[in-house]
Amino acid sequence: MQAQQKPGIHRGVSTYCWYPLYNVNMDLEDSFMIMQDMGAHGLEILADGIIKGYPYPSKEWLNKWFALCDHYEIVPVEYGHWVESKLFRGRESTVEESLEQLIHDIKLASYMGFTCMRTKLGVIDGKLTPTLIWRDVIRKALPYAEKYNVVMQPEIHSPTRLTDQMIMDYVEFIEKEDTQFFGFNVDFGTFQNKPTPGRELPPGFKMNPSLPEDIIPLLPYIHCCHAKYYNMSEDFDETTIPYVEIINIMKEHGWNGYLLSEYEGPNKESYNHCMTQVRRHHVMLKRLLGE
Amino acid sequence: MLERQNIQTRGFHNVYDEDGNAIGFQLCFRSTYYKGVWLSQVRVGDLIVDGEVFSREDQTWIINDVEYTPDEMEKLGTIHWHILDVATIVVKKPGGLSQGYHDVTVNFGTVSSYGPARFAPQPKDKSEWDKPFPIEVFSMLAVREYHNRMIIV
Amino acid sequence: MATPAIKGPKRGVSIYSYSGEWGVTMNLEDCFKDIYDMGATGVEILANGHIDNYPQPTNEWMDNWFRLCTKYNITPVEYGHWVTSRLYRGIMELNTEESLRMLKQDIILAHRLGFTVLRTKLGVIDWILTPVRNWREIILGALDLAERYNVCMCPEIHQPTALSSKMVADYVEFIDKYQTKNFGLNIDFGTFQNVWSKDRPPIPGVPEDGSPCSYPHELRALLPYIHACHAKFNNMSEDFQETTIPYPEIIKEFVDGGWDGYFLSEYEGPHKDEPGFVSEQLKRQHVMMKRILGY
Amino acid sequence: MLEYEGVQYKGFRNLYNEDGEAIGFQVGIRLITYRGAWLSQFRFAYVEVDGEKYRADRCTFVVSGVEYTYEETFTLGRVKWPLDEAMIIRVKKPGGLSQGNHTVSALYGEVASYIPGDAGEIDETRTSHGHSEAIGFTREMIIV
Repeated sequence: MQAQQKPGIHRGVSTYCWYPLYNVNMDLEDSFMIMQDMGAHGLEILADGIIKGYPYPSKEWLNKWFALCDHYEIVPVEYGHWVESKLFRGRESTVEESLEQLIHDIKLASYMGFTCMRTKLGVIDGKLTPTLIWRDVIRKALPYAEKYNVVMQPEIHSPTRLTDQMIMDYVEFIEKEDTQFFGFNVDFGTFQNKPTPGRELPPGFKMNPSLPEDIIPLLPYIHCCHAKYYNMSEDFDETTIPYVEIINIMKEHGWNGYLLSEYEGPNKESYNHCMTQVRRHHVMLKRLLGE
Repeated sequence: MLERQNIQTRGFHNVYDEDGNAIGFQLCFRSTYYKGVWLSQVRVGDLIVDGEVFSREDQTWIINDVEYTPDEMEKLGTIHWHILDVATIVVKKPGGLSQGYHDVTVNFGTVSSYGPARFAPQPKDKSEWDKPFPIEVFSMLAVREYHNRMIIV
Repeated sequence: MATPAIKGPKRGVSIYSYSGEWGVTMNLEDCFKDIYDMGATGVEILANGHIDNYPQPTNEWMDNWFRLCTKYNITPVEYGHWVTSRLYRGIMELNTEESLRMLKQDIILAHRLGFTVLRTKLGVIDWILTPVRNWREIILGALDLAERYNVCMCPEIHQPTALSSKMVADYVEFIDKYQTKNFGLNIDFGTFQNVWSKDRPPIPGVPEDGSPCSYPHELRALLPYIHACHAKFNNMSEDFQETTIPYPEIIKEFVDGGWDGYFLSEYEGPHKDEPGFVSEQLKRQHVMMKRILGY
Repeated sequence: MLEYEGVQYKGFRNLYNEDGEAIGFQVGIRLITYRGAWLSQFRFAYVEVDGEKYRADRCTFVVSGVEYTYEETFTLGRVKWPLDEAMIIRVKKPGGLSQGNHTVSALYGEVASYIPGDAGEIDETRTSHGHSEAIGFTREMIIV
């Protein structure tokens, strides 16, 4: 599709934006209609919640998926999935058990047309340190990711900052393995420097969020981002995250990829609120990107 | 699925020709009545955006993937507009609508054979009540929802 | 639980009650689940509202219909449809041939879906709901087909129409004259409404002194002609009373008269599009009816 | 379709044996989140009706038409409770619930590996559990 081939920054949406309303007030086609309305072609799904019969969708469902993507000009960008480490009571999943989940998702993501995966690893502490076997799991999955041409990406998510040791560990791993099939998804919540109305900032973030320029050395490893938003004002401004600086830096450095809207503000149970917020967000992005 | 109100926020966008020029806009509209109607019972009125009036001649309605002019619809007594089928109203407007908020009003009516009181103003003169009513008896409903909340991206 | 074969008034629900949620927060299976929760066993659908792709439903839709009826133990009771008299601009009463085309189409479809009663809505010509002048020709022309497919066409006797009105007398006379089992009456309990909001505007045909259009005792003579009822209700209180319609008296007439058939709940009060509101009202109404009927 | 709330009204009714005797009741619950749960990650504390708690030993759990005991779910790491499906909890209670109003709540959740914390049973002293928002977990409902 045209939108996919042009280099530059493209707009997309994560189905996360409307999760409590999904299956209540809307379905897959409805989310595609909204994206078409906004000219936002890139899509992230949360595989488990969106794929009917996950992890084994029927042929009928997959046919419907392809037909809808085609009709609404949707570019499958990121496939959100989880490697469950706490699957069974009393013990952590083994490398083999983790790989079994991961490889199946790689194949399914690739078949459905996705090029990136948001690979959520299990964590072992409150700082979100990944499970100790992560290197082993990812290394063994790399040949599959390469064969099926999808990039595995942990999400860098608040309270993790772009300057944390965890990021250094990931970069070191990528360099050592010399791979293009492992990278990051940066969630813009890491740049949040003003509180969402009615909420506190996460601990530690009052003084020291990630700075927009922290993203510069990481750009080569980033294949798509969660364009997190908490509060879009009536005049199309995100009031908690320094979007102007972030987007300008990404543009200046010639980053290519998709920004996937992810709403994490209040009133998620209100359909009209969520729909107004996402449209405002895309008016802002369109202006910042010069579309 | 359907959004609760008549005017759906889903499906509101500009429409373009093959060269990428905006030639108009579309919006989706559903009947919130409890039964469907035959196309010949639909009466299309003005569609108003931010005070600009688009008459029925400027509109086409797409129902079940088939596009009709309002005149064509009035002749079709065997095609049913089901209440779960959202109509797409396509409006001619060179350049399309501008980015930002829009205040949209759809005027439409449906003719009913069995319950005029729901569709037309009831005569105040009670002696009219047992006299045959005029043939075209129905009310044009002005549906205006989400004032200032319909956003073109 | 297996439904005992009850002879007498049985409880059912018209999908009309769910209009405000239909397609937004509820589909057909959701309605059937809700009805099953109430222990109600009959359903009315409105063909023009609830059959996908009406008047030509797909085989898939039909299969699903029967699957749902079996799964939730629901008997298709009444099929609501319309003989649309003002179908074309400028025409007051559709001619008899075209009216019959519509009516016959619905008789066949109703039969295919398992229904035995049709709520046959005729077009009206004035504010007090006088039916189109060619109603006798239309009904007469369809009687053979209705007999062949074993369905009974029933106009709905609906407020402001009174049980003692000429309209009802005309229908009864027609039934007696042709000795037919395929034309009858659906009584909507709104005709018994005897409590009104204080600032009610005048409704054409409804007595202005606040008295009801009809009284329960007037049912007695009509029972043989009645094939289904709309158990209309406007407001169920928290302690399971309908506050505007005298249900105990009405139901007593049906029970004492040995009437056999379905009461189909029709909610006509406010808040229809508030998720869960109607369901709550229906459950209250069915608690009331279950207490009065004893089942 | 699903209702927005965690506790579903649809499906709430008494259960009967072949002789027509009420042997309990059932109620549906849904996950208000963005993914389903592997059954081995399902955590259940109780269904509470009018102040009486019914714990796992009196309940069975129906997912996609198949009924499980709570213990059976522990090892089912490859069976999904789909996001778009209400789980039906069947509760043993001879005589069933009485006709009329009931206050019904449920405390349940799912383990998420990417969220800190142990994978033990639900801490009943906390108002929210798992990462589901504590919304709609109590409803007033009628048995007919």
